[in-house]
Amino acid sequence: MALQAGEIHALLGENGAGKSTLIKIMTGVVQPDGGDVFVDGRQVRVGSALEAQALGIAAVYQEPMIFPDLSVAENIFISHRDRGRIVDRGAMRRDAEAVLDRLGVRLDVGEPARGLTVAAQQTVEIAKALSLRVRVLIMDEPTASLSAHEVRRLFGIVKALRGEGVAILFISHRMEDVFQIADRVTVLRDGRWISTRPRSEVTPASAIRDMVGRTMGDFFRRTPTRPGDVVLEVRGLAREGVFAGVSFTLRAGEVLGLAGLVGARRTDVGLALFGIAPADAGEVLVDSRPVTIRSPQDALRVGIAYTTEDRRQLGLVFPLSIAANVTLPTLRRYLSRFGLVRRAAEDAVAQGFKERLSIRAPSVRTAAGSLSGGNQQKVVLSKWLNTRPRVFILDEPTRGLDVGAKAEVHQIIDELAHDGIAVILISSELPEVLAMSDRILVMREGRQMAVFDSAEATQERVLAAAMGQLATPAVVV
Amino acid sequence: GGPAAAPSQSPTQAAATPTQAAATATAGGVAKATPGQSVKMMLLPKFLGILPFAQANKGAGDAAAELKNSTALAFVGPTADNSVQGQIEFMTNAATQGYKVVMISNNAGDQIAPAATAAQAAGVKVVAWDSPIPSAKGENLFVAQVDFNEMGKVMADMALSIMGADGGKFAILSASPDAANQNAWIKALNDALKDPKYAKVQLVDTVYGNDQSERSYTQAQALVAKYPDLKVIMAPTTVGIAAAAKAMQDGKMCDKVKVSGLGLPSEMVSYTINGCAPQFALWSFVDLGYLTYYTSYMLATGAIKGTEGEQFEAGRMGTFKITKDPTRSAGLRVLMGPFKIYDKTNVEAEAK
Amino acid sequence: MTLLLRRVRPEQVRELTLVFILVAVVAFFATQIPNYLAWQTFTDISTGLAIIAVAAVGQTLVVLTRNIDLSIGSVVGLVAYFVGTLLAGTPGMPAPAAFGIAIAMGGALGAVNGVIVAFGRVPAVVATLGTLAIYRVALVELSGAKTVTTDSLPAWLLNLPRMSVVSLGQLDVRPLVLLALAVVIVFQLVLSYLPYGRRLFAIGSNPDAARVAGLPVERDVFVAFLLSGALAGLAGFLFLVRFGNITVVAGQGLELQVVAAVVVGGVNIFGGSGSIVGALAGATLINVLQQSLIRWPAVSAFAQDAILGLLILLAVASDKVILGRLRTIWVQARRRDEERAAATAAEQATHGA
Amino acid sequence: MARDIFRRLVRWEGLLLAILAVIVVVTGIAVPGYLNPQNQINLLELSIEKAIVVLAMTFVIVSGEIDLSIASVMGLSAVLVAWLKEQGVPVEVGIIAALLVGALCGLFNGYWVAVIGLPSLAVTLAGLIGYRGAALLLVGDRSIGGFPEWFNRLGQQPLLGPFPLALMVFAVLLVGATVLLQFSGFGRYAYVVGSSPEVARFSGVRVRRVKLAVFAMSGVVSAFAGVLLLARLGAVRGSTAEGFELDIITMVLLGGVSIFGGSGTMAGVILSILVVLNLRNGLALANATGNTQAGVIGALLILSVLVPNLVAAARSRLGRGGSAEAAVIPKLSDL
Ligand SMILES: Nc1ncnc2c1ncn2[C@@H]1O[C@H](COP(=O)(O)OP(=O)(O)OP(=O)(O)O)[C@@H](O)[C@H]1O
Ligand SMILES: Nc1ncnc2c1ncn2[C@@H]1O[C@H](COP(=O)(O)OP(=O)(O)OP(=O)(O)O)[C@@H](O)[C@H]1O
Ligand SMILES: [Mg+2]
Ligand SMILES: [Mg+2]
Repeated sequence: MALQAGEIHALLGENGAGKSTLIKIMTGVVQPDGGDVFVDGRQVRVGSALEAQALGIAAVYQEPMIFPDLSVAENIFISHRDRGRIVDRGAMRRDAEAVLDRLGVRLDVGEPARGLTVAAQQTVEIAKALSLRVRVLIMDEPTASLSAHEVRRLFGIVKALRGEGVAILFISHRMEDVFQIADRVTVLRDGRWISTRPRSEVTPASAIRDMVGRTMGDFFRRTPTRPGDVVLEVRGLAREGVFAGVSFTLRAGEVLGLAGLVGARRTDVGLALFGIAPADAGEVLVDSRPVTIRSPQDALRVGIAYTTEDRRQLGLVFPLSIAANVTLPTLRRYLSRFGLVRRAAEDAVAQGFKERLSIRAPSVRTAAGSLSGGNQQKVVLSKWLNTRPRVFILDEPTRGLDVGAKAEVHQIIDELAHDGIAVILISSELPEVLAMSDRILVMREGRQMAVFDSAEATQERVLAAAMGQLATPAVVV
Repeated sequence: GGPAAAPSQSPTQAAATPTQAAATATAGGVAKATPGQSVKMMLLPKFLGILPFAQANKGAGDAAAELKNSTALAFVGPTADNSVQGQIEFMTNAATQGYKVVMISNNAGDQIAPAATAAQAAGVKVVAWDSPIPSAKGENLFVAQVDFNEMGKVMADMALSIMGADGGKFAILSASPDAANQNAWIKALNDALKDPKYAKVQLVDTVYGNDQSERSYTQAQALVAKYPDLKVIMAPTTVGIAAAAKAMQDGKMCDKVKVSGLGLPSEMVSYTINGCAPQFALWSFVDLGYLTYYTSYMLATGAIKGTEGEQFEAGRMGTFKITKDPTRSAGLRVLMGPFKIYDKTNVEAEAK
Repeated sequence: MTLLLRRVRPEQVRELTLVFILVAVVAFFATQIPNYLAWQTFTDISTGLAIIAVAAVGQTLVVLTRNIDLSIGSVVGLVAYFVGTLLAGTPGMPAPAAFGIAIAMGGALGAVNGVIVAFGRVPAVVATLGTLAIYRVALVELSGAKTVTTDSLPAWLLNLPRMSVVSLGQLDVRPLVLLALAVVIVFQLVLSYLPYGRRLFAIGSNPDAARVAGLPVERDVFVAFLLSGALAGLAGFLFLVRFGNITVVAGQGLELQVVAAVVVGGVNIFGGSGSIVGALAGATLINVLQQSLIRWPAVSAFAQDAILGLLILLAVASDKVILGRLRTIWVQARRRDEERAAATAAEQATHGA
Repeated sequence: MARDIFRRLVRWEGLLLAILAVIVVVTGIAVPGYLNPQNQINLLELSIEKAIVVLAMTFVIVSGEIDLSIASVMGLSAVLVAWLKEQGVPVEVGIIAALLVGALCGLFNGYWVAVIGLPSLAVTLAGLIGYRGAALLLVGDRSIGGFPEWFNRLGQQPLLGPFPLALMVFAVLLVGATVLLQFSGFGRYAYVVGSSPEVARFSGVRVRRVKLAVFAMSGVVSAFAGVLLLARLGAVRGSTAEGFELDIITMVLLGGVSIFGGSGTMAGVILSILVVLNLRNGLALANATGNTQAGVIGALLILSVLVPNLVAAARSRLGRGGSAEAAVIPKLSDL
């Protein structure tokens, strides 16, 4: 595979195809077993991340590699060697703000990175790479956590860099990204090179065929369901300084999409309903009965489940087996009279999910951490499905999943609706929200801007609401 | 009375049957040791690495050479921070290892008693020195450096002589709260102070420095802060007295507060000369080691039985008698004595 | 106000809460202990504190990288003994040489830890628990039961703790205290303003990310251990100066005091956050509590430890509570500030139109 | 990764087993009396209380915390029984009181750690000082002995065959602790909480409760061990069991339990107990001083991790597969 100066090169492949591994080799994080790397025609051995930097290679990794205790500005500049012997905090702040500004992101650069959302972490990572004077920029799914607005800004910068002669390698599972920006497209499958073609010669269908080795249908569509009774009613939900005035009702078998730009506080609404960061005002009714949710245990008791957007930090216990992860919230069910874990029952349940959701893993005793992203996400879904929730809040459930896996998750969501479960789908991928939801609630800066029926929702209207350009903003707070 | 004369035997045979071991009774019922027998003996200090115990080992070594014991003396001990537990372990292992005698400077109080009793049951003689087993359970004999009651009087005397006839306040800086010998001495001091002679000598406080320089130093400082009219700090521990003297010297308080107690001349010489610690006392640890070894050897070879009233000759140190220990409710004692009081006149010679 | 709120965060001034607690503690004991607020008390406490503080600086560097150095107590004892013996043997040795040897020897012992941890990839607890024992054994074997005694030491060394560098009325500032203060300031500056200092935070905060970011993780961790050892060596020198009599137990248990100081001072034991000044504040707090309790006539020698334990706990807990409260106040104030700014901006916009 | 972890565990425990075998064989040949059954019982009996507390400490460390106050709780419980006896309370009642106080001490620690969120190192360091202080408050400079004959006999005489009570108690607790950690729901929670408290919280695990339970258990077990120690020693002082914490933590860590929580097995811990005790005993029988013993154990602690790491590094340099990552305890972040 060759990467030319001044080109944007897209790298495609299924989850686990080896894309991330490939770029880790290129940046010296992982050592190859064989093969060579050439820079400017000279063979090089990238022995460490430091050597990669010296060669002008910078990367944005798929899993944000942030330093939670350092401030945003320090995160951006920690590995810079060109900033003198003494740290000039003032200059660092200004420079950091400038870089983030280019990305169109406003973050408090003095705040420790600890509290950032995954999206914000990702932008910090991108800022870090941009701030280095690079010749090769590698980005592993930089858009996974971004909403349409930020994606546009990012692509603007990427194009500008291309103009400056930087070679850009770009990994994404979003086809529209690829066709919007890539000059050439390379496909990997099972760790093997399959093809490299100019974009003009690639169609989505052909790319997918190369990736999965077979043809696949179109973007998933919901099958119609008949909504049942109201399961969840939320009135004027608020958490001081975070969000306010969130009200909606949700029926059994209905999918409510939560749309908004990054930082619109959709996650916080989910966390409030799940009791992690309880709301301090407003009412929540489940089956028309008011409930107080102050802890995840409370939420589980009334049948609310929540899958986190931060799969890596909060989703799974990586060293534990798939089975142990699946039964974690419901472990009590798998205990014998003496409090011992009934491994057989546990395995059986996990095996059931493994088959139902086609989780690709050697066995249910495999450690969850060793699975690919898509399969990890399926384990997370299994874990919460096993609690048999009435209301299922899915926060960015398809982030980082390949087309196939994504379709499978969409399929699962559809089945959930058919099973009479009320689903709240938080997603930054607008087409996904539009395709999957019965109704769409749009948020902006902690306020509920609008609720659309799927019939009346269009990309433009939702985006307008999310950016506060709706004619009649519902001012709350 | 002395034991009956035994036929002469070769050393190895003697070791095999120590109860019938050769011992030469002499006139007047003073037992004498038969040199040249092989007895496996362990000298077990509180812990290794400090001078007094090394001196005791030297004395024991001298005795071993004199007695021509063909089995080398083992000088083993625990680490300072594992002293109690470690001593119990060594005591327990002694029988397995085939020791005939364990000579222990007991740091474990009565907690060593079960292990010592078990060792005795397995045929090991337990001889305490420096610090006894308070209940005397599991102990054959205690070789006391000095009379513990005497110790109280000596400390009271030193306090009085430093403070002068007007008397005044003094405080004790001890080792740890549960060091058996220190506690016995402090008790003896309290008893001694009841004598009208010491009416003007007032003991105001007892604090603990845990035999650590750091803690002893700060405790001494605190005593001065707590009792502005304090005249003497009495530290019956070699670590404590040196630390206290240094604290007073660093605080430029030597003319106000004097330090006294038990100290090693080599450590105290400069403080004695400059008046920070005009007087202190100690005995010879070399002699203590020597006597302990001699006693233990004779006990193990059957030259003495370790019963009350027995007399024996301990090489260069002369004749000793086994008596009831008047400072404990039970137990037998061999009293070494006496004290040596050090001051300007004699400290330099001793320190060398 | 806006600028202040933007620039200064509660976490950045967290040491102030400890200072506040310290003041409260001192005020309390001042009512309990006669003559407590005397310069003598200050001199007594500050000199003892100097040793702990210097060692705590080194420990902070190591703890920031998500490691720990438990061998400190043994290093202090070993260096104090070794330098003491050296000085006793060669009385003519100049002071700077002795000082330098102490630091070098400590550094060498620290480097051993550093090699084992950074390059040998042995967990720091395991490595330094091991060297804690090994260094102590080395001391016992080396000493052959001889102690370093004051009268074998040169006069300049013995006079050092009595000297006062600055004398303001009754206030004597001892050289040991100044030295410790200098160490604290220098290393606080290193942490705040040198790339190396910032890297220590990064490494402790996320070691994997540090490696991916191309930071020289192994080298930096090694240097942290080396510095910790060197500072422990310096502490050993101070120990020798202060106590003069060095036995095999010298410095035993110091590591626990130092770790306590660091933890109470708000340095995260799992790395990534904390400050030298905080560690100093922690050390001061614990020391003041200890020293005050043994001066408090109302408390017997046997009750002191029970109270000390409780007070340390309360200090740590109040620190946490105060800090949490400050954070809430800060967040609220900042939010109000931003709203006001937004309102002003909106107003200007309408006026402009 | 799963295979890695598995391999790592197998290797770790295998390594300990190999070390143990070497110690037993070498000492057995070189040191007379070592293989003597009574000696084997002695070597266990001499540290049996520590070994018991090691079991509880394993739970604490697996769940990501540390308890430095254990030795002080042991001392306090022993002192309490003695003090109550002095006040005329029967020893049986005193033991129950001591266990209760142990549980309270543990819950007290747990409260500040789990509910208030203070670092366990700071809290239990305060406990280390404070509980010891409480013991001193009760006995001061005295030593209390003179316990009823039955009590002393339980501690000092064999109960069944050559085995004293404490040894049998240990055997039972060992089985119990292994089952609890490795096969029960509670053990699962301990791992999860230690491995990733945030994931646990997001999964509806009552993290606080688990931590409280672990600390309470540590307190009760320590108190119980304190009582056993009292029975074995027959007398108690303010300093009883002082300094045990370091030995106990050493044994847990040598057993392969990560100080950052979430990993380690009871099997490794048991092997580590055996390694340490046999080594100590063998050295002691060979007339090694306490210092030598400490030094050898310190060196063993380091070498047992260092050597496999070096071997792995050398092997990966030779390119014979197996990266340096596969080393026994590989990453800095794992420490
Ligand atoms: N830590 C690990 N241990 C074992 N196998 C791993 C590990 N990380 C990745 N793998 C495996 O290596 C292969 C390549 O993974 P890689 O992360 O490069 O995939 P990817 O193409 O980036 O996938 P995705 O689109 O999900 O990011 C996969 O089969 C994955 O399961
Ligand atoms: N304007 C802001 N200033 C500071 N922090 C913010 C801001 N917006 C968002 N955040 C961070 O994001 C979190 C809330 O965003 P939330 O995750 O609810 O939004 P979201 O719409 O789900 O965004 P995302 O798509 O990034 O998850 C907060 O906890 C905060 O850390
Ligand atoms: Mg990837
Ligand atoms: Mg979100």
